[in-house]
Amino acid sequence: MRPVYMVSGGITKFSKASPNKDFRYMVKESFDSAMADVPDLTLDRIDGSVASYFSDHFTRQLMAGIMVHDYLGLTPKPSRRIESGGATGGMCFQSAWEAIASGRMDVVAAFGFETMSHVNTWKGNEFIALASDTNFDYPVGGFYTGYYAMMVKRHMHEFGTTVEQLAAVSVKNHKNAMHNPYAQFPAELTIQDVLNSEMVSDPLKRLDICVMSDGAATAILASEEMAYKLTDKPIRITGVGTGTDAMRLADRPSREVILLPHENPEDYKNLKYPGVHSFRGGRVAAKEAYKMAKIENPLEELDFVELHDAFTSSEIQTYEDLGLCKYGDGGKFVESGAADLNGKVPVNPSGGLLACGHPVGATGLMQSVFAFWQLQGNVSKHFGGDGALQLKNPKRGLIHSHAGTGTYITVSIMERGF
Amino acid sequence: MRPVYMVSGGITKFSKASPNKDFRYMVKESFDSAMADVPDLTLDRIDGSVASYFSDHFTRQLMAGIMVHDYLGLTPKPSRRIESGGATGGMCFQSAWEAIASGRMDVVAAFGFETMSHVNTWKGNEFIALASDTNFDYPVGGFYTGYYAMMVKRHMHEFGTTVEQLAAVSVKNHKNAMHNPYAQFPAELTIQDVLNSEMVSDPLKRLDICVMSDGAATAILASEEMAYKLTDKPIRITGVGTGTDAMRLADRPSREVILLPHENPEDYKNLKYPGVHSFRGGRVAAKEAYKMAKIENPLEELDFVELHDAFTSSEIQTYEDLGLCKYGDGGKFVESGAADLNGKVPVNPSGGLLACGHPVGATGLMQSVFAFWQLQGNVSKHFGGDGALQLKNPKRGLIHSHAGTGTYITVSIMERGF
Amino acid sequence: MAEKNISSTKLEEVEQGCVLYNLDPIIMKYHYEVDYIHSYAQDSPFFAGLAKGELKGSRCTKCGSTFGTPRSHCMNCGAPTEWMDLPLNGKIHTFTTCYFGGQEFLDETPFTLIMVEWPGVDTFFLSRLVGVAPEDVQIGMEVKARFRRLSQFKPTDVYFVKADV
Amino acid sequence: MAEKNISSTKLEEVEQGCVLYNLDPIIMKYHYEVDYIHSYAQDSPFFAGLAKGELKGSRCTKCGSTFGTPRSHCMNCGAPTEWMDLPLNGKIHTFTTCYFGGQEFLDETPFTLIMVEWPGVDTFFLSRLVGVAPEDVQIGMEVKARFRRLSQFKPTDVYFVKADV
Ligand SMILES: [Zn+2]
Ligand SMILES: [Zn+2]
Repeated sequence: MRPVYMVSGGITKFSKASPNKDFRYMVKESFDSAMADVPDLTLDRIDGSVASYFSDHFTRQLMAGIMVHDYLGLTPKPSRRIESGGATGGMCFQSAWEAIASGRMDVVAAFGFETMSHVNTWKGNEFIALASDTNFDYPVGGFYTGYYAMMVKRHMHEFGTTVEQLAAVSVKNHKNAMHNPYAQFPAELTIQDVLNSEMVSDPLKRLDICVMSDGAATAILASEEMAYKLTDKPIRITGVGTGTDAMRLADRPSREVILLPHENPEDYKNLKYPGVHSFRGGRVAAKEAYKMAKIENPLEELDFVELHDAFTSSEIQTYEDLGLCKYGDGGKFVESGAADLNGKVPVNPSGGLLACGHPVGATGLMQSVFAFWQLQGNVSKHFGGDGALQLKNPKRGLIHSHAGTGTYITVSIMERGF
Repeated sequence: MRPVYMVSGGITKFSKASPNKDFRYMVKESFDSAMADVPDLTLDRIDGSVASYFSDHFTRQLMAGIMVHDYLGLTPKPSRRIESGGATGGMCFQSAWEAIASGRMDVVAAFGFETMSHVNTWKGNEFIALASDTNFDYPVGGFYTGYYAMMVKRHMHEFGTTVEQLAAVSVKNHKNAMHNPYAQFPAELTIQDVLNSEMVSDPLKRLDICVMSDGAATAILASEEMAYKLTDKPIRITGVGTGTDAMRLADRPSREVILLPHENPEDYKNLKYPGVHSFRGGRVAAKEAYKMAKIENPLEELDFVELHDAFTSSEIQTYEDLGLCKYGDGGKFVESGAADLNGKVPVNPSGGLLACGHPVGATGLMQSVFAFWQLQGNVSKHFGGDGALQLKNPKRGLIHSHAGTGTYITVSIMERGF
Repeated sequence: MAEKNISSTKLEEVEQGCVLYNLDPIIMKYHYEVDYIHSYAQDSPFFAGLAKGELKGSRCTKCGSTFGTPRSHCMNCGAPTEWMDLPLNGKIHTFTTCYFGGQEFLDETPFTLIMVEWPGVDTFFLSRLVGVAPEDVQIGMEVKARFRRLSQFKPTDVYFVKADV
Repeated sequence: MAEKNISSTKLEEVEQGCVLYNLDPIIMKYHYEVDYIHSYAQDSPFFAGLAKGELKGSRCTKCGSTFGTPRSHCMNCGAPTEWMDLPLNGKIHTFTTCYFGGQEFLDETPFTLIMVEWPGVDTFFLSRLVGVAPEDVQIGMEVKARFRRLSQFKPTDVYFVKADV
C-alpha cells in the first residue's frame, strides 16, 4: 500500500448563514488558506480533487461539486463527488486517500461544504429526514433526532446510561470550543444548563444536539515523495476504515459483538448486538482502520480523537464502538474525565460538531484539519495565538465521520510523519 | 499500481418505467445476475460496494446508495456513493478500481441505477437542468438539449459538420440495438427518419436524443489474485482517466489543443480549443487512460468503443476527443462507416444510450458490462442466443462516460486477461 | 406549444416569482415544487395489507430469517422472502416522544415513536404510539396495532395503543 | 406547538395528500415543495447592475484574464477578480432555438439561446435573443443588450436583440 500523507488543511469559520459568500467562495477560502500554508504548493501541482457535500436539496443546485472544482481553477483535471450522508466528509477524505494510494494521483485536494441556511431549520430537518426510508420511516416521524433518541433510550435501558452523562459530553465539548476561534457555538455550560434546555426528542435536549451551519473545509493529501517535497511536517494517514448498517433502524440485527484485538467474547456474553443501541458500522470502520494502522489497544495508542458528536448520545456510543471503553461503559467513560482535554484520550478537543457546527459535507474534513494542526503542533498559530487546545506532543490521532443512525461510518488514523 | 480486473457484470432491461420494482430491487436483479455468472463468488467474498446514482430529486430519497447496499445484504461492509452527473456510472467504476488498486479491498461491487419515471419527461429535463448553474444558466433556458445544440452549432460552423452526419449516428446505434435484448429502443431507421423527427432544439431532433429510463447495472471488480480464483476469463482494467470542464458553457476557454501521442500541433494551427465545440474533459480523460494503458494510437489499438451518445452530436465530438480521428473530422468519420459494427473501430456496438436508454447512474456501468461480455466473447450467451453484435476476438475496448456539456468525463480501458 | 409573436423585440414584462429579501447581497425567495409518481413496487402488499387491517412482515425462503418491516430479499443471505402475517400485539423495544420534527410533521408534535418487537421476529417495526402520556411509556410495554379506517396507503395507516386499552 | 389530547387512543382520520393512481402495485402522487432563501452572494453586483442597465464581467487582478460571465476568482490563476463593464454590443458565438424545454420553461417555447462574444473578452455570456426568426439567426450576427424595465433579479433581466433594430 503506497503511503499517503496530509500536507495542509483549511477551514472557514462555520456560521448560521453566510449570505455574502456562496458555496464556491466558501470552499475557495478554505482552499486558499490551505494553499497559503504550503508555499511550494502551486495550483499546477494539484492532480485532482474530490468534492464532498450531502444534498442537492440544501444546495438548490445539482452537480455543485464540479462548480467548486471549476471555481478553484482546477479544470480540466480529474474530480468526482462523494456523498455518504453525514459521513460524506470522512468518505471524501478516504476517497482522496484511495486516489493517491492507488498510484493514480500524487496530490489531491479533498474539499467539502454545506450551505444549510437556505431553508429554515425545520425544513432542513425535513431534508435530513428524507435521508431515511421514505416508504417506511420518513412518513411516520421524519426526524433524525427522534431516531437517535430511540437509540439512546435503549442504550440507557441496556447499560444504565444517564442524562447527566449525556450532558457531560455537551459541557466538555462546548467548553473546549471556547478556545477555538472557528467554532460556531462555544459556551461555558453546566450539566444543569443542558438538562434545563428545551426537550426536542426525549431524552435529547437542545444542548445535546448540534446546530445547522454554513461552512467549508479543505484537506490536501499527497504521496510520500510529494509530501516531503512540500512540507517538513507531513502527517501520515496510516489507517482508513469504513463500516455501514441498515438504513432502517428497525432492520438492525441482533448478533454477537464484533471484537477488537484487546477485547474478549466473555465481555459481552448476553449482549444482543448491535440492536438499536450501538453503531455496528463504527466498530467495523475502527477494526479496519486499526488493523491497517497496527493499533492493538486504541485507548493506549491514540493521543486524541475527533469524533462525530452530532448528538451527545452518539459520542458516548462511539467511545464504545471505537473500543476506548467496553460496550456499555461509555457514560462512565465521559463521567470519569477520560475524554477531557487533559484526560486519558482527549475526545473532540476542537469542540466537536456540538460546538463547532455541522455543515455536513465539510464536517469530516474539518475534523481532519483540526487533527492535522494538533499533530503538526501548530494549533496556536492557527487559533490566533491561543494554544490552550494544543495537546502535548501528540503522535497519533483518530478522526471519525458518521451518517444518519450509523448507516455510513468512517474512521481514519493520522500520525506524525516527522 | 496493483492490477484490477472485472470478473462479472449484470444489467436489467432498461425501460420507460418499472413500477413493479423499486431502485433496490432493480439493482438486486442486476447484482444477482452478475453473481450467478461466477459460481465461486459468494456474498461473503465481497469486501465492499460503490453506489452510483445521479440525483436525490429523481429518487425522491436521499442516501439511496446505502439502501441498496443494505438491500443486497452487504452491511456492515464498506460502501460509499459516487455522483458526477451523467458520468456517475463511469466514475463509480473508477472509484471501485481505486478501492482495489489501493490495496484496500479485493472484491468490490460497483452498482448503479436511476428511476426517472417518477416524474414526467419535462420535469425530468428540469431536474437535469438544475445541474447547470442555477444563478446564470438554468433561469435563461434550463434545458441541456439546448446547451448541446449550441455546442454542435459551433462544431458545424467550425468544421462543416452536417445534420446528415448527426443522423448517421442515430441510424447506426439504433440499428445495432436490434440485436440487443436489453435495449429500450431498438429501431431500423433511415437518415430521413431522423431528419424528419420533431425538432427539439435546433439542430437536435427527437431521434438525435436519448430517452429517460429506469434501469440498473452492476460491475464486479477484483484484485489479480481474486480475479483468477473466481473466473478463467477475467478482464483487466488497464487504464482509467478522468477530465473535467467548467460548469458554464460560457466559461469555456480558448487555448491550444491538448495533443495525444499520435497527433501534431500543426494539425490544429488555427483552432481555438475547446471553445464550446469540443469536450476538453474527454481529451484529458483519454490522455490519462491511454498513458496508463500504453496506447499510442487509439484507432489502431482499440477493438471497440462504448461511448456516451446522449446526443448524436456528442458521439461525433467524442470520436475527436478520443483521437479516433482529428478534431473536425468526426462527421466524416461516422459517414465513412469507420464506427459501424464491421468498421475500423465499432462504436457503440450495443446501441449506446440512444437505443439502450440512459438511466443515469446505471449508464456508465451498463457500458462496462457490454464491454465485458464483448471481451469475454459471450455476447450471444447473454443476448438470448443472438450473437450478431459479438465482435471477432476483441482484445481491447474503451468505455466512456460523460456529464452535462462535458463537465465530468471518464475513460476506462478494458482488456482480455486470458 | 403556444403561438408566439417572434418578431417582437421586447421580452414580456412579468412580475411573478420574485420576492426580494435583501439587496446587498441580493437575497431572494425561490420556490420549488415537484409532483412525484411514486410506486411502492414490491412493498405494495404491505400497504394493501394495512388497508385490510393486516400487518405483514417477511420470512426468508432460504435461511428462515424473519423481518418485522418487510423486505423482499433477505439481508442475511440475499434470497427472496415470502410474506408473513405479524401478530397485532407486540412490545415496545424502544421509544421517544418528539416535541419538534421536520417541517412536514411539526404541527403533529408532540408524538411518540416506538420500535415494536415480537418474540421470534428478528427485526422491528417503527410506528407511532397513541393515547399514552410520554411519561408513562416504557420499554417492554405491551402494545397492539390499530388501523385507520380511511386508508392513506402510508405506514401511518397502522399505529399502536396500549395492549390493555 | 398545538395543545394535543394525548389521551385519545385514536389517530385523527385525515384525507389530505393521498392521490392513488394504481393499486397493484400501489402508485401514488407525492407532492413536494420547498421555499429557498437564495443569496446571490458575491455575484450580487452583477444582478444589481442589470437593474441599472449595466452588464458586468470580471477581470483578473493578477493575470488579466477577462470573463464575459462574472466570477469572483480567476479560473486561470486563482486570484481575485474585479468588476468590469462589458460592451452592450456583441456578436453571436453560437445559438439554438428551443422548441421544448424543462417544465418551468415549456410555455416560453420556442425561444432562442445565444452565446454572446466580445472581442478582447476571453469567455462568453449566455442569454436569449429576442425578435429574430429562428431561420434568420446566424453565428457572427451583431447583437445588443436590452434590459427589462421591471427587474426580477434574474439573468433574464438582460436579453439581446439584433444590433440594427
Ligand atoms: Zn436468508
Ligand atoms: Zn488570473
